[in-house]
Amino acid sequence: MVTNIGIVMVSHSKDIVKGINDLIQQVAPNVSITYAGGTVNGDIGTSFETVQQAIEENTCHQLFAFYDLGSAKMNLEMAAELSEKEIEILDVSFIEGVYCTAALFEMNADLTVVISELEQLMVK
Amino acid sequence: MVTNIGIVMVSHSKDIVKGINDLIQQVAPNVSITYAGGTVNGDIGTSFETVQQAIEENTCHQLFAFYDLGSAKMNLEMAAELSEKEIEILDVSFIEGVYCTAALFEMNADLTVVISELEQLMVK
Amino acid sequence: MIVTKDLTHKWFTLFAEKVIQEKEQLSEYDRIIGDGDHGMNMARGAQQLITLWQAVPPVHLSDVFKQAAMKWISGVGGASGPLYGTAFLEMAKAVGAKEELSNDELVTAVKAGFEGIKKRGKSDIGQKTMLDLWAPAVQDLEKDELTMATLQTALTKTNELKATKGRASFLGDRSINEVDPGAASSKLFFEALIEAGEFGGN
Amino acid sequence: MIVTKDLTHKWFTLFAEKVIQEKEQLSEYDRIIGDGDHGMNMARGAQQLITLWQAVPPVHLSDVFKQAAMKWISGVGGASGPLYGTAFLEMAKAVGAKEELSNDELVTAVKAGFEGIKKRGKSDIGQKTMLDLWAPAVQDLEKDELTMATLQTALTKTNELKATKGRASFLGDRSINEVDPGAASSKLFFEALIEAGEFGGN
Ligand SMILES: Nc1ncnc2c1ncn2[C@@H]1O[C@H](COP(=O)(O)OP(=O)(O)O)[C@@H](O)[C@H]1O
Ligand SMILES: Nc1ncnc2c1ncn2[C@@H]1O[C@H](COP(=O)(O)OP(=O)(O)O)[C@@H](O)[C@H]1O
Ligand SMILES: [Mg+2]
Ligand SMILES: [Mg+2]
Ligand SMILES: [Mg+2]
Ligand SMILES: [Mg+2]
Repeated sequence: MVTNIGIVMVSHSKDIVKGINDLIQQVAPNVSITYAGGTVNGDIGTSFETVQQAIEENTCHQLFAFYDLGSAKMNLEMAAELSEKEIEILDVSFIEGVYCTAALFEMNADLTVVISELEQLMVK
Repeated sequence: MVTNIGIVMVSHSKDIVKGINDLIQQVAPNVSITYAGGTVNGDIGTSFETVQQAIEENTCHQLFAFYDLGSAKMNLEMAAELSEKEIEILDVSFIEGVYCTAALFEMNADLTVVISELEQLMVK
Repeated sequence: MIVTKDLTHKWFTLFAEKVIQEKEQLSEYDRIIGDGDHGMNMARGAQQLITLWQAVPPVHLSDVFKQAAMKWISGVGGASGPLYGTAFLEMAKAVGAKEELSNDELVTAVKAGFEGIKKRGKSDIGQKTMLDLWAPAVQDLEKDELTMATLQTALTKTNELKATKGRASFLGDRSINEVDPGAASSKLFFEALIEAGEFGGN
Repeated sequence: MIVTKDLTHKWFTLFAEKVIQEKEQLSEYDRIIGDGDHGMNMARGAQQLITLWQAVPPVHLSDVFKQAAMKWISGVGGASGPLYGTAFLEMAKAVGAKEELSNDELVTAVKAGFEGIKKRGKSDIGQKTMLDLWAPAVQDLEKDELTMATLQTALTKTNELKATKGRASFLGDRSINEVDPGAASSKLFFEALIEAGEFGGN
């Protein structure tokens, strides 16, 4: 059984999140993962709307959210405030944090384990 | 003036490195950045040959090298051993480490500054 | 000074026009200590706001703030989007249903915007951000004035700071003596208020 | 036992065939504690090696190791590529220009491979990796023997370990009682040696 917590990724680049998604689909095919990357036009940047969409499209009510740079976090926070969902924004290294979380969620690991692993990846 | 140290990125995904490159071109257009991502067929994985190519194609002799997951590091190390170039492989968080290094190299910051910043991003 | 919907509309329209006019310069500042997109980001929001108001001008005083907030939040793909967006939203909330603001009420609104940026950015004055323009502007407004000299001095002082928030913080000491793009665009915001309003009166 | 080029060629050919045959199973193990590609990765190198040798069989004893090393290093897109690649390369170096190996020389070569994996992986036995198959195999070979029982026991013991290297280490305790895919493929490597050689003789 897989955890009922989903993963949301927000990046400045559509390619970065697509690539991370490809990477973690291999280790966590059963985890609900959604993402937003780039501006609405596909340029480098973030867009509040696509972040909101990634949050709402995720099939889970509880979400762990990851971002690459600070301005992505601000959009995440705004979207989180406006959403009904329970969203935890994690200030961990982006790729490594998502990868580790996805692998552990797939295994339905204890939340305390996931959190203690993530604590070691706090770099922001 | 920009530093004479180049940046090499190695990822399991061609999209991840393309996206990071787009992101850092904005902050470091004058730094020599090369990258390898995915297997030769474009699948998820790393390829020794493309890593070697990224190293040799970089116009700098001295390189800071970054990777996403451990197996990318092994290919990097092998390629580094076989290369004439001076290559420093950094066990830092991937996107954040590359971003910070590129921004500082663009500014021709002191190497000691770059290294002390990177020390705070050691997560591997 | 009495702040009406028309004055506020003029204020934000002037701001948007200034941003579009200074787009290149703002991006150039950002090229030095950031990623070079601040002008483009801000001009995107500004253009959308102007386009909206050409079609449908704001009806109520709070519409000006709300509509600007929406355009910045959804149209601007950088840190400045959520930051200005939150500021304008907090200003709209402070204004509420009022159709006119006394000077005190204007101060309250601008302060709410300032607090919104702090909250959204987890930042404070002294970190070489837009906040370092907002704080002296609030101080001036509290005395029912706002001068170009204050804004110019604030920007000069901000230049001397070391960035510890946002992208520029990656540069550490290297950010000293460079212009913070967000401070520069906030200067335009308060210049627009000076031009739209009349200070020193009552 | 005397290890000739032909025996070694047979050993590596059997290994490659076994890998291709067990491809699905190896990936299945990896699906549980890794990313599910170990069989595919290994089979890629194996297939390239077989194809090469169908066209041009190895001439010298060291060619077997060298050519296998090259295929693993360049053909296998996972951690197992540089790891087995380095092992085979170190074995080639240990063999040098020799065209026959005594048992002692075989032990030296396999040990060199083992050390190569340790160096490349910055790893050691007890971390639930391929090394936990290589170490008992070396111990057996030192007594001029190598049995299926040893390999089976080694794999069983490896299952009980907690992964602390490679991808599986992300799982911590969850990796316990799962099969490490690299240990499983290394079991095939030594099974192939058993089948190709004759142990207990001299
Ligand atoms: N945490 C923060 N608090 C306050 N202001 C900030 C913060 N982060 C960035 N800024 C402001 O935003 C400006 C950069 O905006 P912009 O270039 O549009 O965004 P980005 O950095 O995402 O490209 C900075 O010059 C600074 O004034
Ligand atoms: N640092 C290491 N030292 C020794 N063996 C390792 C190390 N990292 C991984 N391995 C071995 O490699 C195997 C995984 O190989 P593979 O799936 O092909 O690579 P990847 O993990 O890159 O997908 C593991 O089962 C383990 O036996
Ligand atoms: Mg910018
Ligand atoms: Mg930007
Ligand atoms: Mg694998
Ligand atoms: Mg893999």
